[in-house]
Amino acid sequence: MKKLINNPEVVVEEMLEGMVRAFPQYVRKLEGYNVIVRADAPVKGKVALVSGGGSGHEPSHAGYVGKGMLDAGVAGAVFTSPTPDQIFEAIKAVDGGAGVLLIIKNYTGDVMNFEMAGDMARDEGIEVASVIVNDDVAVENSTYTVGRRGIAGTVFVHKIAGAKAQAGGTLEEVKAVAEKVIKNVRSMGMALTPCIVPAAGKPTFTIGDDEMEIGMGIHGEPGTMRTNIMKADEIVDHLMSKILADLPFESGAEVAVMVNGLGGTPLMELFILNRRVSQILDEKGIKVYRTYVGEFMTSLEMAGASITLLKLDDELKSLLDAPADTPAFKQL
Amino acid sequence: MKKLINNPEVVVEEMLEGMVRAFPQYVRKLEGYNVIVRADAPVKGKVALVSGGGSGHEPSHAGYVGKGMLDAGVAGAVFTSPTPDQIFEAIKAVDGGAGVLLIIKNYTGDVMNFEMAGDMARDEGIEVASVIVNDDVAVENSTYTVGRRGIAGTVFVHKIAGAKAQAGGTLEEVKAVAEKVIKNVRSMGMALTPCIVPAAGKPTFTIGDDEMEIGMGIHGEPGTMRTNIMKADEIVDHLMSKILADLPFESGAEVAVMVNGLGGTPLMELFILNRRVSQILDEKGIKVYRTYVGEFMTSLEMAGASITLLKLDDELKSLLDAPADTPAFKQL
Amino acid sequence: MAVDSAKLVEIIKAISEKITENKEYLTQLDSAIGDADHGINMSKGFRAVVEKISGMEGKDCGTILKTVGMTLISTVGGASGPLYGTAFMKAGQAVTGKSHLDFNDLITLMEAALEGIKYRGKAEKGEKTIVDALEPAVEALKRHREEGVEVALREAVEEAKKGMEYTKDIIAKKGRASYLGERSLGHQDPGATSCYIMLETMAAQLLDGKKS
Amino acid sequence: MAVDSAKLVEIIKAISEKITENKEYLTQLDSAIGDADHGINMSKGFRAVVEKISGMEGKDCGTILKTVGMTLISTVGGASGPLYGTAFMKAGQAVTGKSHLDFNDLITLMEAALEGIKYRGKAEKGEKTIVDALEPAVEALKRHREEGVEVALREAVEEAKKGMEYTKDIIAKKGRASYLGERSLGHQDPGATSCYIMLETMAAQLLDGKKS
Ligand SMILES: Nc1ncnc2c1ncn2[C@@H]1O[C@H](COP(=O)(O)OP(=O)(O)O)[C@@H](O)[C@H]1O
Ligand SMILES: Nc1ncnc2c1ncn2[C@@H]1O[C@H](COP(=O)(O)OP(=O)(O)O)[C@@H](O)[C@H]1O
Ligand SMILES: [Mg+2]
Ligand SMILES: [Mg+2]
Ligand SMILES: [Mg+2]
Ligand SMILES: [Mg+2]
Repeated sequence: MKKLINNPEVVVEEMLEGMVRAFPQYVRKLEGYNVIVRADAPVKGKVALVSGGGSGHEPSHAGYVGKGMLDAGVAGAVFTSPTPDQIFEAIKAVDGGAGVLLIIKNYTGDVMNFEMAGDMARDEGIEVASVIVNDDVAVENSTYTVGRRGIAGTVFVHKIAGAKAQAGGTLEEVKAVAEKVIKNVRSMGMALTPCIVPAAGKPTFTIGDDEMEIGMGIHGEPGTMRTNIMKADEIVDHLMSKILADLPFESGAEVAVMVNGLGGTPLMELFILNRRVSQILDEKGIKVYRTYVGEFMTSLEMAGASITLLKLDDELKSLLDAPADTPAFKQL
Repeated sequence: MKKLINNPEVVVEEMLEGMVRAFPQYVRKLEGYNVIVRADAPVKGKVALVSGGGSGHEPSHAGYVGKGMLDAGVAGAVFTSPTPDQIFEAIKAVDGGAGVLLIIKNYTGDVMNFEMAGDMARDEGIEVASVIVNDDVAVENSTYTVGRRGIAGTVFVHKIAGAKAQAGGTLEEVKAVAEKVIKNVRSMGMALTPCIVPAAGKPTFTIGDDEMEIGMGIHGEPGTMRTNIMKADEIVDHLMSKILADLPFESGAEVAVMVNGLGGTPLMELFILNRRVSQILDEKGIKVYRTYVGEFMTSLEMAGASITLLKLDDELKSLLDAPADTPAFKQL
Repeated sequence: MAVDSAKLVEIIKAISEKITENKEYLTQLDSAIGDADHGINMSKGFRAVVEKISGMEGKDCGTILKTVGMTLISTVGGASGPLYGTAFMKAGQAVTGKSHLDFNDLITLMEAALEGIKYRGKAEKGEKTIVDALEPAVEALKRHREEGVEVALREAVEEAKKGMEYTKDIIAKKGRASYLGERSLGHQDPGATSCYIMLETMAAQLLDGKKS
Repeated sequence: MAVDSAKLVEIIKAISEKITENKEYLTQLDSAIGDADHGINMSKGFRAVVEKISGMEGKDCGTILKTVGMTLISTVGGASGPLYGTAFMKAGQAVTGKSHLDFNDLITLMEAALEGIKYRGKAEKGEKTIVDALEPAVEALKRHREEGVEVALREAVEEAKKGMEYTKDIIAKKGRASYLGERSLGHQDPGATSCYIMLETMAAQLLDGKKS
């Protein structure tokens, strides 16, 4: 296991310390909890946004804590949802009297832990609402299952709901726009290599030198299909066909694009992917309003990428355009 | 070779196309050349900044093209300095009448190609100055050699000289402040894994599962020392001892810190490194003015990191604080 | 059968030991259809539990079980933390104030545990979860109530084992493995396995106790 | 010896072929002390050169050599592009307008090439660069001028080879390998090697020509 760490048992704590030491102008840590909050939390009268999940997806979610996005990011153990008490502390620390929105990725563990925390906060009289992000089209939706996973599309929820809250939206309004994003965002990913959870010390799966995994999640969980490695354009064609068909995204639509690296894939390759994404959208008559290329929702050092499309209307466009100032997401 | 590419021969061209398609509000490409310039180039009356080098260091340098930083980034083949004609085209495209500063990393190839381009531009009556960045303390400085390499510290030159130019500085003033940065910036890096140049198809070096390379460059060139893998804190201790001693950085100084990932190392680990960097600076009585953690000057998918310290004075602080708006470096 | 607080603490410690023994195995099962952490999660949780309940031998059984539940909830995270945590919490609530547990209490608390897991996770039998091991066990306890604790426990463990093995033949409908669809077939569910291990350890402890 | 434009083009094509044959070898040498691209750089450059000079048989030798230089400069990049590019440019300038080259012209253009490389790269002999192969060769050509082209070329190739091999025993002071310090010892310089290959190919072509 080749990692720049000291002790697998405390990677999350040491990471958070390193983060707070890097960005004291943006964030602070709640003493005794793995919770990062805005340096100026609680912001009085503003709806507060709390997200989080397992660690290993950096800069998600603590990297998005700041003006125009989240008020708190709760960091669980690597790839493990945080516990309710941690989330509860976050809620208490950021509630500015206007209520708190929990942005939850759709994993059984995350949903249960966040909902328990929400119940605890409601018991204390804090107004709490929640939304569940499920943008991953790799997973077939069926009434018999728990539905889709939440992956990189979550960052668009943070951005847009964050802008709405910053602009003074009520809890109901912020929740409504978050749900609009969730309804209109679709993602799918793939991986070339596994990653190693520090505490486990070995790869989350094994894969041949000429193979790739399609529909990969962000926790090293197997994808929906394993195939021989394909060219970048073929990979994009496949992912885009699933994504486009799902909403569906149709000619005349305007979208925001996110090409997200999973951790081990260099920016050069992400741009090569975006080239094809953009070509396909051109061919389909779908207009690209904004593009984000980089690492937004990672899976430790896994090589691979995901593509996210968000269908925009005027409200979403103006909220997407709003400035944001956080350690990992800045927009002027 | 597990890469998200189509054809090793055209990775640079496809990457640049993907980049321009992602960020048309920021940049455009010079037809027929691997040169990225500001969308609004040339900016009349502003000193123009041109940098570049081999590709594979993304987001360097084209990612820093935009308001408050570079006017052009010239992309050579992977790890190979661009040719003089490409650089010459960049100079012509961005010259706004106030002269052009070339920011060159100290590699024999880069220096020769940029200087030849500078001569070509001067022949056409364009005022051209240049600075050579050599921040890598891993390499012993000696009058008999070509001196030190330029690595991640180059990004601070882009930021600060870019701010000076944006503020209306003359070519002489912009060059002077770039040289002040160069005089006050020191870096050193290490690597856990090699990377694969697409056209070569195999790793730039071989290294044992329990080994790391210290003083690694950003082109897969061997470092100064190979040792058994160490804990993150020990690695930082070693790099910092070299960096601190070199300038030297002394108690009472104020610094900007950059913890730079080489491409394959996840953000989590970079934060763990920054924790120790910041602790050491605290112990030494050196004040951290700003910290940057992320991927700024990479080496394809190499796992590893570099640490950069820049000693600040009031002028450098105010230029560092100035806003910047580029695809890969934004500051509000 | 009569279990006092000291014995209860002993049983929980035994469960903790067994879970830790099986840490690698549970994690390996989770790596096939999940995210390779179930053993890590569970052993982390029970390490904290053992620390918390050491010295609680004086408390009533309800309090001890609730402490186990709260500790699991606040240390494990993921899916198994809230699920097992809620199970122990509900079990504890079902026997609040009792300094001793008899066989009927055992059935009561096991029913409450099952109910807690189903409430929290909204899973039914046949969805490849903890419920597939736990529900048949609780049903067996009830079915064999009249035959006494020994028979009932042996049957319960037997049924839990069958339920656990049956998870190999079904597609996951809940939890992380559900994202795999058909690819979850052929793999045994980690949660059902940890549940079987816990039940088996408890039974062994109780039956040992009986003979002595 | 009398080389016309057609023969000059032929020689350059032969050099291109040899460089391409040695692409892997040169790259491997560069991987030990550089960035593993010298063979790639050189073969890319000479592929472009061959395309550019095909059909230039009618032009004078100076123009052909300058075209080679310009093409290397504008296609190779890195260190070797400007260095070899400048060498060919200077060589071409030294024989501007000539439709044929005799032995004295050869010496003149080789001197100019060496001067060009030294001007561009600021390296001296003994710094583990191209100069270590080229300078001894040019000196040998001059030293053996009176003995005729055949002897002089054989001596020049011999000296270039020795110079190339000597680069194993010295520490790099210029170029990327200089960053390695002592660790550059024991490795043969890629640029000196490509230079030897080019000289040897040229000599073989000229001596072949002589016999025919
Ligand atoms: N809704 C549910 N009801 C009951 N058990 C569940 C449910 N969802 C998941 N599980 C159980 O949780 C186990 C996984 O636990 P664990 O690996 O610790 O959590 P996570 O999936 O968050 O990583 C699964 O094997 C399954 O038995
Ligand atoms: N200053 C110099 N003078 C002469 N030759 C040099 C100089 N610097 C480098 N070289 C030669 O260039 C060779 C490396 O060329 P190449 O690998 O193509 O370029 P780069 O080092 O930019 O990757 C070295 O082996 C050396 O012989
Ligand atoms: Mg988990
Ligand atoms: Mg090179
Ligand atoms: Mg799991
Ligand atoms: Mg080289």
